[in-house]
Amino acid sequence: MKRQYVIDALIVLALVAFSVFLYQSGKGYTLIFDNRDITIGDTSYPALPYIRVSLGGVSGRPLEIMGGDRDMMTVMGRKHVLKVEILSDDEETVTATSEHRFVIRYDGGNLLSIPALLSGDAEWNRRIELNVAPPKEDEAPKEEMPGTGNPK
Amino acid sequence: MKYTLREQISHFLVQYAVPIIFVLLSVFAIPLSRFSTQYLVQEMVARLARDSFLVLSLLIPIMAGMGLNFGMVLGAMAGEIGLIFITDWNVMGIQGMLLAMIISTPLAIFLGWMCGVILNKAKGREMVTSFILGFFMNGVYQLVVLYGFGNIIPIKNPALVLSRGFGIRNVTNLAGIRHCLDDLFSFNVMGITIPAATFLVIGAFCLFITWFSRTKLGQDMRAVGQDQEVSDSTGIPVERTRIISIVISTVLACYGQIIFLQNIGTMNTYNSHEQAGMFAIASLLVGGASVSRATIPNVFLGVILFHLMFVVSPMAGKYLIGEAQLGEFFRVFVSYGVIAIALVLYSWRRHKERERARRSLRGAA
Amino acid sequence: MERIRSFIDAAGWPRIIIALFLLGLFVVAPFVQVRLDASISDTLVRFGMNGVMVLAMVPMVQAGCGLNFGLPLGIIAGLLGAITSIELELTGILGVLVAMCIAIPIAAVFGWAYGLLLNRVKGGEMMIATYVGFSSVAFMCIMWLLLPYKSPNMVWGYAGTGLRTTISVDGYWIRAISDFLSFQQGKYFYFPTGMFLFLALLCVLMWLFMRTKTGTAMTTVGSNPDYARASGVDVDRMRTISVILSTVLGAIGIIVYQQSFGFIQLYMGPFYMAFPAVASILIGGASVNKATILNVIIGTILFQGILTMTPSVINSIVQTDMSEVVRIVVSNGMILYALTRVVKVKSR
Amino acid sequence: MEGHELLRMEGVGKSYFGNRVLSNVNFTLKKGQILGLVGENGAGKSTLMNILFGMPVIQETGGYEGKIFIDGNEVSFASPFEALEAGVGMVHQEFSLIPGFTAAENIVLNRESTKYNILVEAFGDRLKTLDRRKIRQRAEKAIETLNVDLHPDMSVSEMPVGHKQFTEIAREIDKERTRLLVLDEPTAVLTETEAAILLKSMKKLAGLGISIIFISHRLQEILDVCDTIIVLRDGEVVREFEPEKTDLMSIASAMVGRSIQGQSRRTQEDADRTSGDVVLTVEHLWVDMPGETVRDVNLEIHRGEIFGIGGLAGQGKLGIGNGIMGLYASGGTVTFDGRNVPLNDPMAPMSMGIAAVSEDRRGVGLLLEEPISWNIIFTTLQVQNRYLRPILGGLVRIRDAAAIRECAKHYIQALEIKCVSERQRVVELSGGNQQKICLAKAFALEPKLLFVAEPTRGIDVGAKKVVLDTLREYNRKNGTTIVMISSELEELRSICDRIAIVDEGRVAGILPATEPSTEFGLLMLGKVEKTRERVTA
Repeated sequence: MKRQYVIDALIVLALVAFSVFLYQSGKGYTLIFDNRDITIGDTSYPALPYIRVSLGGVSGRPLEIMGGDRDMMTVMGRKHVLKVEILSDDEETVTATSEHRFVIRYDGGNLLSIPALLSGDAEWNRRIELNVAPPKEDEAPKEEMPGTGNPK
Repeated sequence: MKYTLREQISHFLVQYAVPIIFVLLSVFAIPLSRFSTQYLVQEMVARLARDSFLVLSLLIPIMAGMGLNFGMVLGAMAGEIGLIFITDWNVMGIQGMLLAMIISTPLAIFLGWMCGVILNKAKGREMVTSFILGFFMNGVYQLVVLYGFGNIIPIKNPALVLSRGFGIRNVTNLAGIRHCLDDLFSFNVMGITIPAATFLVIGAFCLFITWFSRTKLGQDMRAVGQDQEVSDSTGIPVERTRIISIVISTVLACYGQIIFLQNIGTMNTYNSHEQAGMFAIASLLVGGASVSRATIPNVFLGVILFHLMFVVSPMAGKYLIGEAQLGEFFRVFVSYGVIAIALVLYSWRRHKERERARRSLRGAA
Repeated sequence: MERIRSFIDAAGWPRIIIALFLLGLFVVAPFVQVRLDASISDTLVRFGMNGVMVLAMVPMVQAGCGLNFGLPLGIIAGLLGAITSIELELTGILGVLVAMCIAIPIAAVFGWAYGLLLNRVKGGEMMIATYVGFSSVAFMCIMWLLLPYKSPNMVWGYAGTGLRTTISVDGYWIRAISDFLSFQQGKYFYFPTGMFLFLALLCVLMWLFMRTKTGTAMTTVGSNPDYARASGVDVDRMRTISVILSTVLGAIGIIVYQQSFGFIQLYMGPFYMAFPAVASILIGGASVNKATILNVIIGTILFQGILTMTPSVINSIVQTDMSEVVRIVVSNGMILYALTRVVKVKSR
Repeated sequence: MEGHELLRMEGVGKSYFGNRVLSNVNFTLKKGQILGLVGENGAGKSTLMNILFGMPVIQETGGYEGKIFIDGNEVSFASPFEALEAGVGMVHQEFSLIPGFTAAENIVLNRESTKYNILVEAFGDRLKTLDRRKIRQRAEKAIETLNVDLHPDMSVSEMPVGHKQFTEIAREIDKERTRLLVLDEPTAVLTETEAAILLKSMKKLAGLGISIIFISHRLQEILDVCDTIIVLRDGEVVREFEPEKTDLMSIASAMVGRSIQGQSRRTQEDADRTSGDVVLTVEHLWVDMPGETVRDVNLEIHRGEIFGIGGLAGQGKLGIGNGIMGLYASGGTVTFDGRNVPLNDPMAPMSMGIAAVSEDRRGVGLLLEEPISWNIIFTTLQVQNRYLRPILGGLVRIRDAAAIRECAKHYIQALEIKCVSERQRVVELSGGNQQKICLAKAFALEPKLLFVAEPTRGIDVGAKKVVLDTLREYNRKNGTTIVMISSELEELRSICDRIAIVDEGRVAGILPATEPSTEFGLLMLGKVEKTRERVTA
């Protein structure tokens, strides 16, 4: 009987650990890839004319971002390999490729400045508030029992 | 004891009256609906994957003689609460689904235990009690989800919460885990997508039920289901066994609801569970199960026949009478009617059996 | 102390809590700017509207058929009567009377068939009643679309056929019963005398019926069917009569409800209508196999009181409409309580 | 091994609520011996076995007196499970089998052989898988020990009764500990061949060292297999026999020869009574009453007499009254006062002036939750439309509360019913007073003929006398013919004029009450020569 309790406790612990793992690896983050001119501290980084970013391992199309633009992507888990390809103007050839390992910060640094990254600035990702428009309002369940409706 | 062919046929007809009616109904309605075979097969495959697990969760209480577990909606509620949490945390994909299952399990166990204890106080009227318990807990669920979430239980994601600042919206978007199990690996056969992973889970679950019925606990449940007094006199803990059967059913219904909703992709926060219960029970009965006897083939046959009728009838109604609404009402009527007929047949048969048992006490006159 | 405890035992905690809750609502009401006179008037109107349908529970409970979850069957008969009366363009008290005269025979036939069915499924009545009610409502949904009613007030304008979901009785027989001898006190207090007189009349008739030979036999059937049989009572016949009576009262009940409410609700309208009635009689102190007219009156006042007071009072306190949740929890909680507390006295 | 003492009872006694049912029982049972236990219904056999088996009913009613020794150690079982633990197995009259299970599954019920699997570690032993092969082996072994023809895979619901009995015994044998087996009327449901097989198996088991207590009404069987025979009467061991030195007659007389106490006595006046013409004729009556089947009964009952119907439980004596009153499916011809009584219609006999007091007081006889007054008048109200008064100018008639109260008060006084008022609920009264209400209910009908079934069952001695005296007085005063059905022979002999004994659904014989009780005893035990009918399922 004792033995069973110990084993049950172990199973619960294992499940808790597994849950933590699931949370870590399954949590979705919305990342904004920014290809604009940016100034961090005293240094300014100019935007790149045209890039293609993809996150290693996550299926889904890579984002292609023009200079001065930004785009969003939802990813799962915190550890990622970010692949940046710099494209030539004719959108055909890749002129340079670089891969960067990064971990999404706990505060959820979601604004990724590619120019800053490529220049090696440590503060290339920051947190900004996303203004996600809430879906159209729908109300709480309507009264179902007509037998109890207002008499007038 | 030998039966004549005639007796065997009539026995078969009585036993499978409901499925036979449904087959005939489908044969009549399918051509009317003008759906292509391809479309119907695809629909049936999808619905089989979506609903089978929920229906399977009903089997164990039937084994334990507690009838149709209308209390399975409690499990569905637990699953939905898990889904609300993972949606709020934005945990996605198969991880999200598994996490929802894990966090809703303790809740489902608790609700199942509570349901079991209450049903033990209402022996002999388990079905109507679990039915009302479902309604009652629906009120409690609303209290928690509509007033507790966002007030007492913090919810961060504004997309989930009503504009007044607390309470979950009528519709919860489950885009994060949509089709995550179905698409884990699926393949095409002649243009029909088969969600293989979901079917693997369902298959594993069928194996579990078969295995479970061969354990000591399964044997005890069958014994309790047939005669509580005898079981008690041989020392089987009757009440505990009954509670366990309801707990298992509730937990499985919770998983079933999660699998169901990952396929649908959106959740009607306040009435998904009620529909889950009604459709699952109707499907099982359509498959030829009764209140006291249900097998795994009943489940699959039932899901297919019930949903065939469900898909086909609005269009059939539209082309037949020019009123799609009529078909809608017809399928609602059929869902309830099937449950009513199955309950009547069961009660009637039990009545007759009791009479026959009484007569067998009489010696040769 | 002893007397208090025995009172609590007899009444049961849920009932006492519900009564205290209602009392609390009335006490709090003036402090949150809810008008007491309006609340009381509302409660009384609702009491009158629902009373007959709650009364419909009595015969079946007394005859041992359990709570009539199949009340929608009677309600459907009432609906047929009501729409026929409107189709005939009848107004005022005549319209109501004709509606009832049409509804009662239909209800009697429904009740008779339903009674025959319930006699074959003794022991499982309540669950089957529920689903017979549900499926009959669903079946009537189809019929409302197909029945050849023509009155432009009732059918969908664009199609010209198929009855509407909600049909107004305004201009026909709105408050035809209620307004008999009714009076208005100030701006907020309305007293539907006619409806009360009608309810009282039915209660007295029921009271008398329960004291006739048949009524006595019916109660005995519910109390101990074996005893009744040994005393020469036809048990199945008594049960059928009780079901017919209950169904007929359901039909009358919905017409009373509609003339006060002002609308006829078709389609899924009657779907859950049995539940408030069942809950009311249980709150009034009835059990699954014993019910009195006093239970009907107390229960309906308590339950309808809570339904009237929670939206107004609780809304004012927490700025949220919680009435729906309160209604679900109170009514189903009460039914659940009654189901788990059945004490069968019989030896076997 | 032989001669080792397994069970000893010393001064065992028991009373329920001051009502003594068993006193000072002493006996010893040796290993491998068969003890026959005989006695009339209510002689205390089942109480004795309940004590031995530790049934909760004994503890709940204040335990028992005396001591029980097993293997020389004193034991006192608090529950049947403790008794099983100590090796006492019992096979009851009602089968405790799961209908949908096979013989093998029933034999090992809740003692199944199981196999380990990994999930056991997390969820406990109940998740062990069943070892079907081993279960079957065990079942086969037990069946072999019994030496009967029983297939282990046969479903119980499809078995003939005899096989069910064997299955139950096999279950006890399969319990390794079982050393003492109690068989409560095992042969009652068996055919003659089956019974013979069972007796042979019993001898074989005894040869294996299992002691058996064998309870039976078939005295020949007892004589055939037992090593010792104990006769219980009125809760006491009256005689202990050795089968070689006795015969049926002496056992039978020991069983029924009872001293009368606390009951009405016959007077000279009673003996001199002469009866009138025939009032009720019963021809070829059969009644389908569960457990009390009546097969073919012919009776003539005279006007003004008290006619007794006796016999052992389950032989059909209760079925006669219930059949004539239309409570169970029946057939045959019943004529009352020259008019044919329609059967299967409870209203018919009552409207002709026949009333009945049911043996099932709480089930059929009373409305426990209703007041006394209602209980007394209801039948009369329904049958004779009395206690109703017209209202609304005679349009309808409702209950006449005043007349009802009057009537109830009258009977409360006449029968000395102890109660607070006529509005008291019947469930609150004692058994004796409840029985008086049943009588009042019947009297209120003012019947010409009254069936009274088991009027003294479950009531205390004082009340018994009152009830019997009331019946006698009612008979004398109103000339009402009374048919009294009772398992207690002495009770019948004390007030009846003639007594019919029913055996296996037929009248075995009708004798004047003055005949010696042994004569009745022989009739009861089916000793009067006839071929036993085969009971087949």
